[in-house]
Amino acid sequence: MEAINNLISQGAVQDVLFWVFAALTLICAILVIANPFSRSPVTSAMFLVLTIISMAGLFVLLHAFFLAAVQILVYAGAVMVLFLFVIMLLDLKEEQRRKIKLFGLVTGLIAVGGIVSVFLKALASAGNGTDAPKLEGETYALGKLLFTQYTLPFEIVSVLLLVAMVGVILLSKRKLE
Amino acid sequence: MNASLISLEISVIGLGLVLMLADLFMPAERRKFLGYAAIAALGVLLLASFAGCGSCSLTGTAFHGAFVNDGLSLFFKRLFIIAAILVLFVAVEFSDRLTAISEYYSLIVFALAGMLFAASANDFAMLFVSIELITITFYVLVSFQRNKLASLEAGVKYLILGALSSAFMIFGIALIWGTTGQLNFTELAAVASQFADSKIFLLGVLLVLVGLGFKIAAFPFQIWAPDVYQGAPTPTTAFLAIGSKAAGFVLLMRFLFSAIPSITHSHALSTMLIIVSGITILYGNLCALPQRNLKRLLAYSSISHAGYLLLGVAALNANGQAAILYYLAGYLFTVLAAFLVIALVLRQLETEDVSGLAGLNQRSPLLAATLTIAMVSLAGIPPLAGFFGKFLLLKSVVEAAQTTGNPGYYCLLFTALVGVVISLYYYFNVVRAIYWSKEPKDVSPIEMSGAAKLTAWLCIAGIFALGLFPNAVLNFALLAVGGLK
Amino acid sequence: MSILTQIAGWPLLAALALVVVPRNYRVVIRAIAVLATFISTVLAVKMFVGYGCAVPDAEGFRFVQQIPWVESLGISYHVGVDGLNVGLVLMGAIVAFAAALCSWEIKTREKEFYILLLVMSGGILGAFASLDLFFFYFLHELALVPTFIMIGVWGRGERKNYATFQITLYLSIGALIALLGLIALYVQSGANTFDIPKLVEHLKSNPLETNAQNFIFPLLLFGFGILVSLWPFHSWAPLGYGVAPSPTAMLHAGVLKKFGLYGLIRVALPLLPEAAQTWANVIAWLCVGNILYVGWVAMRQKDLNLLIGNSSVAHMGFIFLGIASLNLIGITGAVLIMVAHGFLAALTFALNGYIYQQTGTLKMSELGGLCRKLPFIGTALLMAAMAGCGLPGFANFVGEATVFFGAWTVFPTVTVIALWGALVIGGVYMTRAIRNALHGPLPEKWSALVDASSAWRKLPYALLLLCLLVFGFVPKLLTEKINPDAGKIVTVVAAAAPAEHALVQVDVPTARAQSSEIEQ
Amino acid sequence: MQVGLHHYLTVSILLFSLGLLGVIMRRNLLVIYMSLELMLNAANLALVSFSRFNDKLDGQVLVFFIITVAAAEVAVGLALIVALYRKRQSAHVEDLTSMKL
Amino acid sequence: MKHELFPWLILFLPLISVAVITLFTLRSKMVSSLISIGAVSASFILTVLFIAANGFHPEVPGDVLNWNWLSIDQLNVDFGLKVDALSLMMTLVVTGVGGLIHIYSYGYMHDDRSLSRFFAKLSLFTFSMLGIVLANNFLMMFIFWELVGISSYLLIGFWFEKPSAGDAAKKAFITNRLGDFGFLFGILMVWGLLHSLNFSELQSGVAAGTVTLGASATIAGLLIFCGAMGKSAQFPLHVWLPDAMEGPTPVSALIHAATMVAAGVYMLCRSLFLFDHGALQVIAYIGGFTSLLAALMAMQQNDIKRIIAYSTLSQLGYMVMVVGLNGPTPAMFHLTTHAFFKALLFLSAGSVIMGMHHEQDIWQMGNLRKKMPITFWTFLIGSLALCGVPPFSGFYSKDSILAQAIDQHNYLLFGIATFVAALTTFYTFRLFFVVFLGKEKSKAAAHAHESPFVMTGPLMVLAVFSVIGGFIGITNNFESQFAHEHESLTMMQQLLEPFHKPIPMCLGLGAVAIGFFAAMSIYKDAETDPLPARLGGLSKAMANRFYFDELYEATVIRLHDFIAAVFDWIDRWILEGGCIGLIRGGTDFTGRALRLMQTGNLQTYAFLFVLGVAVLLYFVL
Repeated sequence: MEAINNLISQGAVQDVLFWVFAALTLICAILVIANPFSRSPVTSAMFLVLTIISMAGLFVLLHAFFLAAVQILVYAGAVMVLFLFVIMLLDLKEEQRRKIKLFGLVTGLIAVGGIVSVFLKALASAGNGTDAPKLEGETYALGKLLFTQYTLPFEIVSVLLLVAMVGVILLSKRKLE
Repeated sequence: MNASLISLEISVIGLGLVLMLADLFMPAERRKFLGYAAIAALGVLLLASFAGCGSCSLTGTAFHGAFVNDGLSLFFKRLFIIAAILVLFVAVEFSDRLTAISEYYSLIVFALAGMLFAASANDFAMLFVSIELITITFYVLVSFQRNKLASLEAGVKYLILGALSSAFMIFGIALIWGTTGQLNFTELAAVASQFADSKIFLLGVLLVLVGLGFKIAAFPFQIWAPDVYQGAPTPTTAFLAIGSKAAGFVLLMRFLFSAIPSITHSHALSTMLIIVSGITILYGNLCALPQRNLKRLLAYSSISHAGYLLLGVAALNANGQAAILYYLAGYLFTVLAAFLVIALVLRQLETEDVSGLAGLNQRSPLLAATLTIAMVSLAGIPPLAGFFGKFLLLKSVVEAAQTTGNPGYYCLLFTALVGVVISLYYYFNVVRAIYWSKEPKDVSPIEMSGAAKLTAWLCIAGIFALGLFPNAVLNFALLAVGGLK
Repeated sequence: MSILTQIAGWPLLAALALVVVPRNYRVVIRAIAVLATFISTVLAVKMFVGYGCAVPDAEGFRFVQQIPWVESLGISYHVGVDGLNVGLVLMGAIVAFAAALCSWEIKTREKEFYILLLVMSGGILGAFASLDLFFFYFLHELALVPTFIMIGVWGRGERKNYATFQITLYLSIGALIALLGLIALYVQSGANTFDIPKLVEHLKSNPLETNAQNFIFPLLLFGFGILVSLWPFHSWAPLGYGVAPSPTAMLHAGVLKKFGLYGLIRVALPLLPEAAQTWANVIAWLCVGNILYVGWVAMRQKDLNLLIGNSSVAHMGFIFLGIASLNLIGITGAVLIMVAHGFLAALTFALNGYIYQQTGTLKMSELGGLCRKLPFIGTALLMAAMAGCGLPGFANFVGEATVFFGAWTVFPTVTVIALWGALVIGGVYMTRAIRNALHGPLPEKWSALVDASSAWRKLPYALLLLCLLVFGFVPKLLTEKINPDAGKIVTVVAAAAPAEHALVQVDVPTARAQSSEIEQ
Repeated sequence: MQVGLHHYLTVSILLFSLGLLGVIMRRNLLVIYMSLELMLNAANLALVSFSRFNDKLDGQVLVFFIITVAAAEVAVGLALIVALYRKRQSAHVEDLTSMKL
Repeated sequence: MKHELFPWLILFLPLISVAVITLFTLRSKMVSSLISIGAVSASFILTVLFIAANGFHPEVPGDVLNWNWLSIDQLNVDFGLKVDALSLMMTLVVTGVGGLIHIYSYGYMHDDRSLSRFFAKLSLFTFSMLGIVLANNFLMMFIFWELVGISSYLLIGFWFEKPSAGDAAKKAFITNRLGDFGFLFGILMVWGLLHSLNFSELQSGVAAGTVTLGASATIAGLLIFCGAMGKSAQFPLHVWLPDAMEGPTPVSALIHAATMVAAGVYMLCRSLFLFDHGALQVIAYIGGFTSLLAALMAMQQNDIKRIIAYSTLSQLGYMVMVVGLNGPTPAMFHLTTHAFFKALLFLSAGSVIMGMHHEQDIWQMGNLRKKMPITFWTFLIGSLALCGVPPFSGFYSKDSILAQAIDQHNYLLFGIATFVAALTTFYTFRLFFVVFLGKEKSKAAAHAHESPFVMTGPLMVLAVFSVIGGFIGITNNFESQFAHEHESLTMMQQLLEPFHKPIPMCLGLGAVAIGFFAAMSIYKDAETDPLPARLGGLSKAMANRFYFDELYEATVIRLHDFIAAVFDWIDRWILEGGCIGLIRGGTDFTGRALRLMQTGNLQTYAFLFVLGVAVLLYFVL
């Protein structure tokens, strides 16, 4: 028990958990975009849910508990349900395996690879990045910040949601007058 | 906290809500006239802003520095309001092709609110949310003609690419904030120079520029513009061409010259700006050359104009920034004049081919003159607004060339000239189509409502005024960019 | 209001007035256009005659008017004339009047045509009268754009589109390069003013660095050069004039084209004197291309308009040569030719237009013997052709001879080549043209041609011929005015002469003496 | 090895690039849209980890905004896709090429 | 000085008549011709009055009524007249002979519908010619020089509907222009070195040694001579003169015999002070060669006017030669007498042509002595004068030329000149025999008729001067101009002047005799020309003018045309087609190619977007 506590305090468990969640996130993400077994959007959506949940795990590891909750509630809960609804609504058949254009694939990989390599190089050049984590995710502090310094963006987002709402109604109503 | 600074924005949002509510109480056939109410309200706001009454034209910062009201934001806010007014005029003319017209008006007003916030945004959170407000509103506005496949297709294209650019931008913001720990532009400016060597920071800057480049349709992020311009309802296209672009520019200028001026003036970034500007000009003009679809032509021309505007950014001096402002003001009237004509003329036509303009000078001399003046101004010919704007932009680049001695500026100047020459060709093709087509199919006169006539005259007056009496606007623009570095 | 504002303003006002005239009131439209240009002409003559009596301002300009326009950039509406442009304004007004008179040959969309013609005339006159770099350019552009439209719409022949394309391309590029040069000049001077006299004063005391001068000068040289069809950027000119409706060709070839040359003299030389010294050689040798090369090309032409167009390009060479000589005689000569060639080009294109209007062709193989059926037009064309190959009695000769004398001291070789071009090559192609078009037997099909019969029809040609003769007989009318002001420019240029340009320096004391004499 | 900022960022970058790959490789609009969500999430992850290691909360506020905006965007986007599907009976990008050149 | 306005009136009266005719009286042939004739006659009378009042040496030798025409820096050009013996004599010739030709023209051209135009041009020519004569500086002279060129062009091409006339006019103009090129070149050179154009200033300067042409003197001289070469049709620019006979005959008489072609000689005499020994040598040899060449060509021509034209060439060669031998007086003397007799010959030929109803081939004529007695006599007088038979005027002037050659010890040129004298007699009498004697060779000849008095009158006047021109004091005036010391000779002394130098006289007369007898033996009764059979190829070469036209055609003209073609090609295909076409095509192509990016496919768009980001990142980082 003490050993476990030790491990926890030294962060070993977190480290292990990090690796687990990170691997889970990435693997699920890969399965979202390229599932060798199914090309159905439903599968993609399901794996996206998994990705999001594992990310929530990462958030927890980063002590962002509130955001982890939001992540699961909003993303995995609301957004993904929306996705699934739409998929079902559209009654999408499994996507036909159209011929993958090799040229497109290769150039796409090169482009993305290029971007990733630039990102990673930039990251590598930025020192070792082994500072100890400091911040404790306090929901209270977060809320205070949100409603003091960031009131205005917050309000704008509310307008944005209104607009989105109107937009969705306009776009999906069967008949408009 | 100086919350009264945002009274203009609040009024605009309120207006949007009122419009939406009024819809409920208006009979369907009268709803189109809600547009005039919106115009009137915006007109009042504009006057208030000019008259300085209330707190519409106060300067200062609010919300912990996230919101700033200065000359620059004031200039752009007025520009946006004028744009919205004119777009609303066009929208009223276009109303017979739109269902749910009052929602359309209110969405325009909400987009305007987003733009107003963008004009005042002074931190990344504001930048992000205001851009998103504009963008998401535009998703809806673009795909508003639900019964038209092109409109929906344009909407989807704008949606996917817009989201993609948002993703890049937000990642960039994350990196910038991660390295510097600052979200506020003013505070960032104080520390930015320390991070000049940080690759992550530079990466973040570039990714933010990707997002902004998308908004202004600069190469290589211009790819969406033609399809979206073509598919969207004409008033939306007009608002995209001026409002969205101008919002992109005000944010770009804030970001480059207020948040990270020390980085902007570095060699790598300034060279990039030069190259992007040059290629954008060339790309837009070259692609427009064989184009026959009028809206698509204007899309390409809009890309090239983004390039010209970037000249002022690339020049990295106050005159260049002022020139951008001036140019946008001229561009506002010009583009709206063009889209007004398109909205009115191509009403019956399925295609938007240039040939649809045949015989326009007989069908409606005023519209013919309006479009001609718009094209001539876009081509940059005196005595219209476009000429003086281009003159100012070129002048600023020459200044930059002579103060820095960077040979890239000379190449850029040359490129800009080549672009202008190419553009003459397709603009005059349009003019030729108006006056000198072989046999016009349709010679029925075009009825213009009084409001449409008023709009046309307003645009013409604006184009001429900016070309002939540039003094006041130019001084204002110079004053407005005083805070930028 | 200065008389210059009126001269340029009447056509523009008339253009505005025409907008509201219904298009089927053809006589009214035509009358307004003719009347407006006529008023301009009368005013211009009045100004020319009253030039000597008018009181010059501190910088030596007369009939000055200045209204600030954009203070922050130092742009103001500033018009005025001195010896260099007084002749050009007069010439421009007369040619505009003649062009308006000749426009009867336009039968379609007359309203638009006259509006464009008037805008063009007003723009040209304004550009020449302008003493502010910005307006100078601005008004030129204002005149240039109608040219494109007129050629594109009312042009003739199957190469119309191509020619319009080419002329638009070339002239816009030229104008833009020149604009770049002007902006660079403005920026580099640091005087924060577009006012030419002020810039001259400013740069006299703080001349630009040699590097800057040597960078800006070519911009102006080639920008303006393209506008003037400097070899090898000339190919637009014959082609464009070949298809242009004759009033447009008259105004463009006659007047608007001189803008570039005037710009070089007015702006490039006094403001960039050192670079002018350096680049004079280049100009001199490029003008060989104009005179010799284009002259030879003209010899091959089968179409009368193309031939005249090429000869017009060749004539530009003499003006460039005069400018390149950088001495009082040469520059005076250059200005003289500018005025003379304005009348001449207008005359030839007007006559070609008449013939084309009558015959529907200008292919010399199809013409012939026209002197018989068209004695007036034929004689006028013959005289114009002769003026074109430098016959004394016409103003062109005076200018060309003066240029030769001026250039001889500086560029003897080029002068000899130019002599050859003027006397021999010019003679060859002009006599060929006369032989093929006017002499020889009259083909059957032209037996129904009608000569210009009424006084109205004859007036433009007679007027232009008269001007050519007057200035040919009494060149002093112009030279007396040009001399002092050209002297100022020469003095400025010579003062900046590097030591190795000894040849140019020879003229310095005399030029100074001349100008001081006149000042007394 | 202690797990630090770089590890999180690496994950974030990889996630971002996977999203990117999805956007340019997949042809189903919905899947493309999901890939975009992946990219946004990558940004969120970066922000949260920066927030943790820089000892500043602003990043988390930003994440909050991003999630909200993303939700709104998804709503509008899906509505749009649905509308399009009704019109075109397809959610496939290759069927959306009525406007080109 | 008295009558100082006279020279101005003399000069401008013809111009005024041009203006009046073109502006007002084109419709009326009668009025126009009267105005023109009146103007030139008035000029003549004024000249005579002026001379009567002031003598040949006005007290002020300088320039009359100088009006500053152009003054820029060191370029000062006055419109001023130089009135001295040289110019006054020349004015007399121009207005006198010219007046007679004007009158003659009225008869000759009576039926032409463009008579007014003809007289206008004739007056214009007179004005220009007087301008050359009276000009007091080089540029003025050049101006009138050019004007003479253009009026000659107009007159040669008077019957412009005839293609040959148009071509001849063109040729004359361009050939003259070649000479003018050299002339102006030379003027520039002189001005560049001496900074003056005024004859008096230059002459006094050169004489005083204050200014000098230095090393460039020969070149400058020769360049100025180029002008004379063109106007006076000296080899190698002689080709235009024979073709110029396409013009009406009075024109040939006026321009191509009496006045215009003499302008070159006059100009040489006027600017003689500029020439150094080297230049003069060249001039002399060119003159000599021209006279020989032209005489040879004349031998085998069959066109009556062309024969006279070649003889003109030959005589001009004489004059130029003797100027080159530093003998301006003999040159001007010959010029004057030549003006009389050559105008006489041309006008007589014109009378013949008119009598023959515009037939010009001498082998279609014959036995005209009976039909046209007056013309016969005047032509005979002209021929004798031309050949230099004493006491006709030509004898004296030709003799003075031969004597000058001897004086200068240039025996080669003397030999040539003597030989040419023989040739001259030969071809002159060939012409005379074939045309006026023998049998009628065609019906036209049988029906020929004498011309009206308006034509024969001037013939008779000219005939008188051709006879007496040698001893009425013409040389005196020129002597006084050119020689520093001279004595005025009485008429008797003048009559006997040649006998002071018997060698040239005897040799000259011998040559004439040989030529005459040769012509008589061959052509007395010839029906066709027997000479081609005897001379073979040489005859053909002579008849074809030694193929100079063909040579020029093959070289100069071809070369110009070739260069023009090349440049035209470059202009059309490289500058216009190549550069512009390439730019245009390239732009258009690039536009179309770039547009292909817009596939409409969202996936491509996304890919391009990402690619753009990648490139951007790589570029900056």
